[in-house]
Amino acid sequence: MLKAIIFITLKESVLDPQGVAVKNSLHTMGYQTVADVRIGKRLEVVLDTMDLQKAEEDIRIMCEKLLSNPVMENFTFEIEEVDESAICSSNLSGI
Amino acid sequence: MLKAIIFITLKESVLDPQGVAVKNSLHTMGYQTVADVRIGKRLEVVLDTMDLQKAEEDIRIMCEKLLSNPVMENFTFEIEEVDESAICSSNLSGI
Amino acid sequence: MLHESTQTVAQAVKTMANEPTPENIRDQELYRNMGVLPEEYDQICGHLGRLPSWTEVGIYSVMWSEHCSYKNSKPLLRKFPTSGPRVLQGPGEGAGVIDIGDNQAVVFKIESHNHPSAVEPFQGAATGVGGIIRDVFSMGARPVALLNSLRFGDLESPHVRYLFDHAVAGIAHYGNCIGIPTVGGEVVFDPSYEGNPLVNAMCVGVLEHHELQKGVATGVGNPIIYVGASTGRDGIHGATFASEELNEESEEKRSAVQVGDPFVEKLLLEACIEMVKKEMLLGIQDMGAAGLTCSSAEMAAKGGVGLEMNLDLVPQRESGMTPYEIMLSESQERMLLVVEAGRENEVKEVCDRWGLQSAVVGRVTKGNRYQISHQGALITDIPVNTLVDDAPVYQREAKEPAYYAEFGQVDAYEQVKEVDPQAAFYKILGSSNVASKRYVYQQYDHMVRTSTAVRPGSDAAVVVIRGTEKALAMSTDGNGRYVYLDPEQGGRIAVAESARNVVCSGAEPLGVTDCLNFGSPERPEVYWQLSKAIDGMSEACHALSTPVIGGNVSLYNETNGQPIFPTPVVGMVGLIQKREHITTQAFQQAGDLVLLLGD
Amino acid sequence: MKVRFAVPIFPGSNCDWDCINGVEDVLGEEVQPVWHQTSNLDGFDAVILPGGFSYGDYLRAGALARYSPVMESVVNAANEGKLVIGICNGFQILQEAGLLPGALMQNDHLQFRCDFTTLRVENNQTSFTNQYKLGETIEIPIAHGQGNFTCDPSTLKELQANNQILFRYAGTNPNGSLDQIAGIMNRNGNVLGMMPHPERAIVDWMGSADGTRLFTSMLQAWKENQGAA
Ligand SMILES: Nc1ncnc2c1ncn2[C@@H]1O[C@H](COP(=O)(O)OP(=O)(O)O)[C@@H](O)[C@H]1O
Repeated sequence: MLKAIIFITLKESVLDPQGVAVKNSLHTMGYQTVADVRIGKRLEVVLDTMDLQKAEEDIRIMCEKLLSNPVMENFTFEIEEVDESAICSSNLSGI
Repeated sequence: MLKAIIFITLKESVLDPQGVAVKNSLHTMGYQTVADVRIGKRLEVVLDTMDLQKAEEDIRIMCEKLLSNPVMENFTFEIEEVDESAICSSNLSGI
Repeated sequence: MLHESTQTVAQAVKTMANEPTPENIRDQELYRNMGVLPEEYDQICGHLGRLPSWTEVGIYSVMWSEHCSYKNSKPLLRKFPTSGPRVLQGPGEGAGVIDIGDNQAVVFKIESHNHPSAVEPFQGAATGVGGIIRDVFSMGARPVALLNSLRFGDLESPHVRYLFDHAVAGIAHYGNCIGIPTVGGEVVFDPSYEGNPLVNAMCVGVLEHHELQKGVATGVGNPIIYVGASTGRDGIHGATFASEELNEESEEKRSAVQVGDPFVEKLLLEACIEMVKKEMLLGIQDMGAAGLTCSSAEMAAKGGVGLEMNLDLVPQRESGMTPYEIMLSESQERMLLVVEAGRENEVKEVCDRWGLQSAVVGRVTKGNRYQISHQGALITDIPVNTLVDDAPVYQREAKEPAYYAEFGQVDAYEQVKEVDPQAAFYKILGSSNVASKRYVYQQYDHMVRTSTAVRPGSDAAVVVIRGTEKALAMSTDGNGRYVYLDPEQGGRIAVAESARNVVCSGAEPLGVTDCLNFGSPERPEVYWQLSKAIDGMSEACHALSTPVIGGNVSLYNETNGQPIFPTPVVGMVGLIQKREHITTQAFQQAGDLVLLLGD
Repeated sequence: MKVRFAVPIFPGSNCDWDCINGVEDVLGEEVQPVWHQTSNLDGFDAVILPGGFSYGDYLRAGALARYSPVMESVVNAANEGKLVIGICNGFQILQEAGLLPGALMQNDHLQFRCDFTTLRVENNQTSFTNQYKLGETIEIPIAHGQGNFTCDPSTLKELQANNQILFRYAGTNPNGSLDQIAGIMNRNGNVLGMMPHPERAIVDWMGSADGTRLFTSMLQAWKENQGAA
């Protein structure tokens, strides 16, 4: 099995209202050194395959087409090998 | 300046409905090999300090107190050194 | 106009580094990139008495875009009845205003956000809602309800489902978060909207007569105050974008999507209403399409004054923004105020308490010059009235499309006489257009503010006015297919349907706001549809005594050369004098008589 | 004497005035908005944390509001035994502040959901439900995107064993909540958190007036308490 760890971040010039709100709260809590907060996503996608090259291709397309919106987000990913137990037990049966 | 990259993930025992929905969409798109999807957060917190040890302490407390909810989430983080330009220009002034 | 012009020829202004020089712009016709035509460019040179700078061309291009100037639709819009004994404010301000007695008035307006929603449906739809809410509270009103009107392609297509789901979620997100109930609307699916969905949002507010505000700058020396979110590189050229058809390039142009922040808008709303109640404002206008440019220029032109602004004082979210970018940014959740000199601190105090930033960015001046400076240099010097009053107006060619005559020959009965009524009935019930829209409205908080007496699912929504016996009924309606088949008749039908929905809720219709969603007016057939539809709507509005007190025109709704169905959407509001007059759609009890009215 | 209710207003609260108007219209008691920067609630007998999107619901619903100055005094009020109710976003804030157990996750269907729901009153021996019948079903609206109650198994057992679950969804579960939970109380019985909005069901034209008795229950409890003291 392969596991892709995907990071999706907002493009630089896109407003991150959530990040701004969290920064302000951290200031209120006394962390005045916090200069910036940006919030993005981290996805784990487990693939039932061992074909690394195909997996890379697939993940790239998934990112472009579904997981991120290229108009406002960027993505990067890394792929690693994992064993069965990587599938998180709690998600085994669908909803 | 220091930048903390923080990952917040749902605990294994917690069902991730969003992850399941994304998995189903990927199946519909034809990616049958997708065995599991889990969705978490990736935060960047830039600190205006060079004191690594203090930064680590602070970030840990921020994570425990605010950034994650221990009832359902875990966190990890790494801290790196960055220069001024790391402050995403787009968040320069508060709201 | 009695402008006391101090100069006839604009002062020379600075060309920024990295910007084309005025000569380059002229020689290489660079103005075309911003949608400015050669004859329009010549007019600009005439108004300035010299060649315009890059920023100045940008300013003219957005002010003279269809979205801001209605240059293609103005002559047609004049046909609408816009006045009546109860109209306190007709078209021309953020929203129209109608008297509802007891010194109260209702404020409402509908607005499209079609093109942004095609590119980023969640944010596009959300910011559409945010924009229309600002239009209403910039009139001094407390927003009390939201409605929307949506058109998407066939739900079989995954991309359409994506657009639909995300647009609905975006509308829900903004309205739910800011705490204004979304009480009604409509959704229609048809292949003609496949690549160009329609997202129209309407907001209704209530005010006391003396609270009515205007977007006008008055009083030489008075400060211009910027309030709300910082300016970033969001949606630059959105107004021009909204006036062009969608194509592959649009995605590129829309480099920075506008992201809405309903949380900040909630703070902005409360702060502005507080300033209205405290009678602090002389003028207030939302920075919507074409942002700082449109709001400041319109306020000055309306006030018959000039204006000077220093862009260094504008709160900025990103470093290194050029004047062009600052002037044209469409960052959300921003408002421009004019107050009496000396009251700057009162504004700051209110804003500080709500956690909002505010900054004095300029002053009202004598004359008619629109003078903008940046880092110590004058970068714009324009006679402000030429931006607003002298926008070009085009009488387009209208031509009856071939299909219209063709369809006229068809015997409709012949077409359906073989159809099995029972099978047809099931087919109709099973269609997505007739199906319950619960999937949509259960995502909207339609009860917040605890005033919603008739929730989505009936003919019109009803919202009670606290402290009185009165209530307001409201509805949005339109049928692109009817208008396509017969624009004039379809136009009448749209108004009549809305009026019926309002009347069936127990209300007397008060007035109309409309959103005209059409293809490119440069196509004679489309222009004909537009013109005929307006004829029909005007006639119905006259007949029903429901003046059009505001609206919005969205043209160039096409994908790859295919126009959408011509889709005027009518938003109507009616007044219910007593709560006990509220009626709903449902049968009440067994044994009740069922009557059929009309023919 | 009248009960004095405080309704804290956070930036982004939007059911604040619904609660204030509701208490005024239905109970005729004293009620006052309290700005989130106030850190003293000594003059009040009870607190209603209203619904809405405090701080935009950014990060997690309720997470940022929890650090507003007013929350310190809400925690104090709760510890002093005053009645505290958190509705919707108020519930989320109470959990983030540690006054109630568990967490409220995103609805299992991922959508915001606004609708009337049927609740079953699971315990009527409390300061919040003494005017209801045990097992009675009532109609109260919900409006939330994150109302999916979750907690670890031992916490759930405790909630069940101590009768701390006051309301369950009696019809379809609208959000995936564990054990159909719609509202829970703390161990002491003076802090209630619930996702449904009782203040949206206090007059018939709203579609239901079943929420009224939640407020009259509080009034009753307060009076008894005054009598006892
Ligand atoms: N986009 C929407 N937003 C909110 N409510 C909607 C929306 N679409 C439909 N509704 C509600 O669903 C109900 C039925 O809508 P619709 O099928 O268009 O009926 P009608 O033909 O009576 O207008 C109406 O009460 C309407 O307000």
